[in-house]
Amino acid sequence: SQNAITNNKKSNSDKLAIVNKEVMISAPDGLPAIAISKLAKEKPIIKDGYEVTYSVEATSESLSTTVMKEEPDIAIVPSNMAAIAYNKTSSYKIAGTVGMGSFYLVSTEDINDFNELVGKKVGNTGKSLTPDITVQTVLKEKGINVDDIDFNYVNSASELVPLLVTDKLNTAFVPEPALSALMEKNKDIKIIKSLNDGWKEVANSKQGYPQSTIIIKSDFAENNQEFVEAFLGQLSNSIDWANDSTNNAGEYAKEIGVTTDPNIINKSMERANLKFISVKDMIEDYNSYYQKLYNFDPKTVGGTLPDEGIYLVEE
Amino acid sequence: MEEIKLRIKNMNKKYNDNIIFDNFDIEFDVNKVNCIVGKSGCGKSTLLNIVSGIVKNDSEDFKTMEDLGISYIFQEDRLIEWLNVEENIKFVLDKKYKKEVLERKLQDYLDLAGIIQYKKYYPQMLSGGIRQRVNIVRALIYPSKVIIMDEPFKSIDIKNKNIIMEKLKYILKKEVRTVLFVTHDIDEALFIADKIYVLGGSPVKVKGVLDNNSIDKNAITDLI
Amino acid sequence: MEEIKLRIKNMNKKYNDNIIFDNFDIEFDVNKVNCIVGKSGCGKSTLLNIVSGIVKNDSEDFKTMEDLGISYIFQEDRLIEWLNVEENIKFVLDKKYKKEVLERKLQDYLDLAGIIQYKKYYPQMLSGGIRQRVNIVRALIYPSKVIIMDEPFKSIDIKNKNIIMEKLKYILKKEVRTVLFVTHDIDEALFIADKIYVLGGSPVKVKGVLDNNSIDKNAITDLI
Amino acid sequence: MKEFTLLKSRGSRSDKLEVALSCVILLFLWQIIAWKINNEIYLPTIGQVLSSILEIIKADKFYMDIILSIGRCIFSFIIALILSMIFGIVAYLSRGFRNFLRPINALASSIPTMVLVVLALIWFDKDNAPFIVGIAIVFPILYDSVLGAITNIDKNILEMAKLYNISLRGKILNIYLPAIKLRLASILLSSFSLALKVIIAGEVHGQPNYGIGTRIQIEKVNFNTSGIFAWIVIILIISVILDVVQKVMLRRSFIWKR
Amino acid sequence: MKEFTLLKSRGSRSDKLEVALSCVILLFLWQIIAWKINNEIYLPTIGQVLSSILEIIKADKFYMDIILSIGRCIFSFIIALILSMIFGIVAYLSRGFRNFLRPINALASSIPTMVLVVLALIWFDKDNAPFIVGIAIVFPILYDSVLGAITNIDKNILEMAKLYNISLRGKILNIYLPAIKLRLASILLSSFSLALKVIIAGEVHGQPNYGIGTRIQIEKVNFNTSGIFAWIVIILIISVILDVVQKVMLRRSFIWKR
Ligand SMILES: Nc1ncnc2c1ncn2[C@@H]1O[C@H](COP(=O)(O)OP(=O)(O)OP(=O)(O)O)[C@@H](O)[C@H]1O
Ligand SMILES: Nc1ncnc2c1ncn2[C@@H]1O[C@H](COP(=O)(O)OP(=O)(O)OP(=O)(O)O)[C@@H](O)[C@H]1O
Ligand SMILES: [Mg+2]
Ligand SMILES: [Mg+2]
Repeated sequence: SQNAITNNKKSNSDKLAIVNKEVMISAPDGLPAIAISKLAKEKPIIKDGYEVTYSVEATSESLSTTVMKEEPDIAIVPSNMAAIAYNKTSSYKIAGTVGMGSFYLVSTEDINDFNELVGKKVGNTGKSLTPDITVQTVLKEKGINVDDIDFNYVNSASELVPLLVTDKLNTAFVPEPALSALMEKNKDIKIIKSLNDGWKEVANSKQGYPQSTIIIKSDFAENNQEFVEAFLGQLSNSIDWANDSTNNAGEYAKEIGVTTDPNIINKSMERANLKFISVKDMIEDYNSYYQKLYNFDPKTVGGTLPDEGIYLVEE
Repeated sequence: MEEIKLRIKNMNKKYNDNIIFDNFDIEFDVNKVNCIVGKSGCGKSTLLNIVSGIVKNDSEDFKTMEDLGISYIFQEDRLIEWLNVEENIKFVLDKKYKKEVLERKLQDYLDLAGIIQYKKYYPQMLSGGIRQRVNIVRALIYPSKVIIMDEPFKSIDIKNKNIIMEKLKYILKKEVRTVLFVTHDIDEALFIADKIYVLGGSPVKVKGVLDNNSIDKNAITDLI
Repeated sequence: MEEIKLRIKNMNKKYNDNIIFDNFDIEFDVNKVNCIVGKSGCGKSTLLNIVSGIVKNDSEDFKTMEDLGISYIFQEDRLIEWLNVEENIKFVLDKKYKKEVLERKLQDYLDLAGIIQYKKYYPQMLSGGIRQRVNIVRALIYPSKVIIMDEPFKSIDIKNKNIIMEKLKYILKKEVRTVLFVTHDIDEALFIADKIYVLGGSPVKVKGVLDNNSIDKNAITDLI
Repeated sequence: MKEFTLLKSRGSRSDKLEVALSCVILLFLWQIIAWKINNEIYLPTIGQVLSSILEIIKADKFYMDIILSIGRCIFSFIIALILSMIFGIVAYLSRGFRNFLRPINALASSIPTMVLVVLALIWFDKDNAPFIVGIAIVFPILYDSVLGAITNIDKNILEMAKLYNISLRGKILNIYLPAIKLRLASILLSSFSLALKVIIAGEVHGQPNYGIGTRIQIEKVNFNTSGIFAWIVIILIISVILDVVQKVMLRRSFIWKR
Repeated sequence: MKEFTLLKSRGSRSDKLEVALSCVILLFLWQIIAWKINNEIYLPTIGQVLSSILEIIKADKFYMDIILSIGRCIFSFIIALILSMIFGIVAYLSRGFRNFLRPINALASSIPTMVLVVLALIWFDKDNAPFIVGIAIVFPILYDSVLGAITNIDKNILEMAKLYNISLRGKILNIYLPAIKLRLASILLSSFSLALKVIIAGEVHGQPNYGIGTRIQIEKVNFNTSGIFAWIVIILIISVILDVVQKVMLRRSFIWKR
């Protein structure tokens, strides 16, 4: 290919050096990073001639910043960020889903379903952001008046958990892996419902809602189709491995820079809902997910509904 | 009351290694005007500061006159820049007089000092002599048994000075107060003093005490 | 040079509504000691400040003497608290002298003023008279055509004052400088002045100009 | 009266002109650079930001957000101010108290904001958390200033006050408070801005129902750069308004200055 | 020499005793309350925190984290300090420049920290972001102080300097800088702590490879309250050490004070 030629030219002076094509792959700390932990740790050769760098970004904000600066070639991002990136940079496309919804309604109280939340104080993260929108959508579609629920928001799960541990809150929507940590610290916490299951019911979806999405730079995908295919295959394997070997996932994740305690990670895998689904099987789900986000606040998908061009499918 | 003495004994004071007073003794006449003269830097202000309790002396068993109530005309004027003339004076009076008495007194003294028109001025808007006169009025109006004056009349023209000195004499006759008066102007001293103390040397000692009747200007000048 | 006059014409200055100078005229003798006396608060310091360019006057076409090079003995000592005596003086000299000359001059002047032992003291550690003498030394050592003195000898004892005045006369004979000298002490004025200007009134006017030969103390006192 | 204000220039007509000119130049530069970069993510154009501002202002919650944030800010700033004055004066008067406060103050000024937010969320409730955080961050700076101001009061004046047996109340009213006021005036604006900033940070973490921080977080997470800039402009305008209010209130304090 | 220091009490033996006593009392209170509450998440006991500290210190990255954070902090603080002095002096000398700076300064002091972090991450890279943020937060406070310090210099002294034709350099060295130093001394500690705090906040968001903020975030994510407390204690110790260093450096500056 083109690059190979330039590489050869360069290496005239140093005949032994084989300059590989560099690929940058980013994922945020947390579940998405766990999804790639086997790949990032073992660094298997995906395809000859490619040198892959994995980076774990500590916050989803620093990740989205790098995506917006178009630094990584491949990234795992929150699904709405995929739409924002598509709308704002028009250079990333969705290649597949890495994980479905992993939020759960938990409580120390004796409740069994969403409708019992009415009149209660319920903790949640990120007012008007995707988890909140998902919760509100599910509740609304189930005919629950969300105004009757006293939502208490904090910025992230790391602020929510202490409130639940110290009984400042009894009920909340908590994502994995924070949920496992929470259950370690407060044994009274019970899982009431999975938000993903709730979504399945209200959106008529088989899988639930896509929580994390893998996006690839469109020109990179075009020029390196074989690599991309191989990589997605490996990623799928890596996710399966993480789901199966729950005893090692934590250690692997720790070594690539995931900050969550390895034991907690191991415990969380059961509810983490990590699974790789190719985008062609998810188009409907994305469309309806984006539509619901858009209805709530267009900003959450970058101002406009993304068109079909966002999906990386071969014509 | 006439014969009581204000006795200062065994006073010691040094700054770092600079010994100012070494077992210094002095006696002032109570209810008289005691004038202190001496070379610049010899320790006059320090003496006044120790006597009034502002500066700590190094002796153990030394008693200051703090409790008597002291008015002090400082060598620098020590006015508070953000208070105007009136406030600067009222500031020290803090319920010492009834409101009407205070207003009348204030009026009288400012008038006497010739600065009544500057009542609402802030210190930075005043000339050196006017500031000094505020300093004087503040001390005179403050009810006290002892008035300490450290070069009170500097920067004041001769006419105003004479008026104030006359008034001072008059007040002192009425209100019996003990005065310690430092000056470099021998004429001033001769005019107002009952007794004149000449300080000098290092560490400083009393070089001479002169009664006003028996004083001659040149004698003092020589002593200094 | 002897006959040149420093002419100030049509000077105006008011603070808010308080008119200090209204079309004020005065002439000083160049290279002579011009003494200014007058009531406290009449405007002497303001006159000096305007002449030296520190305070802006309200007239359009008024020229200050700034460019001649001015030494100013301020009424307040204006020492910089965080510089010691030596630094306070050197601070204004900023390359005016070669290093050795400067050191020798500094030594001479401090010695003359009797404050050589305070060379390394910070201002807050000095008595009022010593601070004032630093102020004087700073002005005398600064090379200038005009020396402005606003009550330079206050807080200084008579002996030191006489020494400094003698020296000043001697310097002025050697170094021909124009002196503007404000004082409230008529004796001082008589001792050092070539001419005495009496200011007074409001707005202030020159009430009289007297030649030193023809002066009598009481006459001046009356004029003030 | 020009001669009696803090900075001679304050409030004069040509000043306002110059400030306005500076704003225009900056806006101009901004627009040019934005055009050059031509990437909304790095730097939106003025037009984009203006339309974001309009959008934000039109939202019905806007006034509540603004009022509650400013309210928290003013409230916590005033409490920090009062506390710092009281503590500062007491610390000045009593060496024991000053020493006792030292470790506490060192602690208060070392705890990183986000840690403080989390702890405040745990210890207090989430509506008070931003408020507590605001106090904890601003207090040490004001306290240091107050103590510094009192410590630097001319010793001569204090000796004079002592000699004339001025009551503590008289000293506080006529000496300490004016000296503190004089000193604080110079850092009031910047420490108030700091309080606003910290309150907003607290809101980002604590996510109260109404508050600028809550709204900024939404723009931030959705990577809406022009929305972020719009909020910066709004906060800037608030700061400027509060600054003017402060100056009007302070102007009278400095008539004694020449 | 006791009489010539800034606060008469500084450094005296009984002071140290009192401060130590205060520490002991506070630690004691802490422990009692921790026992009462008996919930590690609210308030860990001293023992728990100590063992967390040991754990943190033993980690091999510890020194790198500390050194890099402090390095960033000192570096950004010094740059902010130098900038504020230069800008403050120039702003004092030139009214035009002062007015020109006003909007910029208002801007710098209004941008909320997290917004600034995000912008810094967009415009610069993540290793420099905390650093930029530190400067942007501390600068306005120092600048205001510097300008306030110069503005409050005794006008008499400045007239004197003008009359004796002192060069600008002479004025800066002998008048402006000492006045600034005197003023800044009182807020140096608290603004330095602020810088440290802000740098850590920047690190939490920007997540450089080494840095205290990076590590605190880990404790936070794992809800390890005793780890968080351990870091607070470590930061506190750092502050105290830096404070002592500063005082030693400053002590010489105030020998002229009585
Ligand atoms: N900044 C100012 N604002 C308002 N009035 C002022 C200001 N400076 C001086 N004055 C007034 O101007 C007048 C003249 O002051 P000036 O200092 O010249 O007096 P002076 O003759 O030097 O008196 P003295 O002998 O007491 O020093 C005074 O009445 C004073 O109150
Ligand atoms: N804080 C201080 N530290 C060191 N030395 C000091 C301090 N205060 C005063 N002195 C020294 O004490 C001596 C006496 O000072 P004092 O002010 O008593 O003199 P004085 O007789 O009042 O002189 P003057 O007539 O000039 O006012 C001076 O030599 C002075 O330098
Ligand atoms: Mg004296
Ligand atoms: Mg005068």
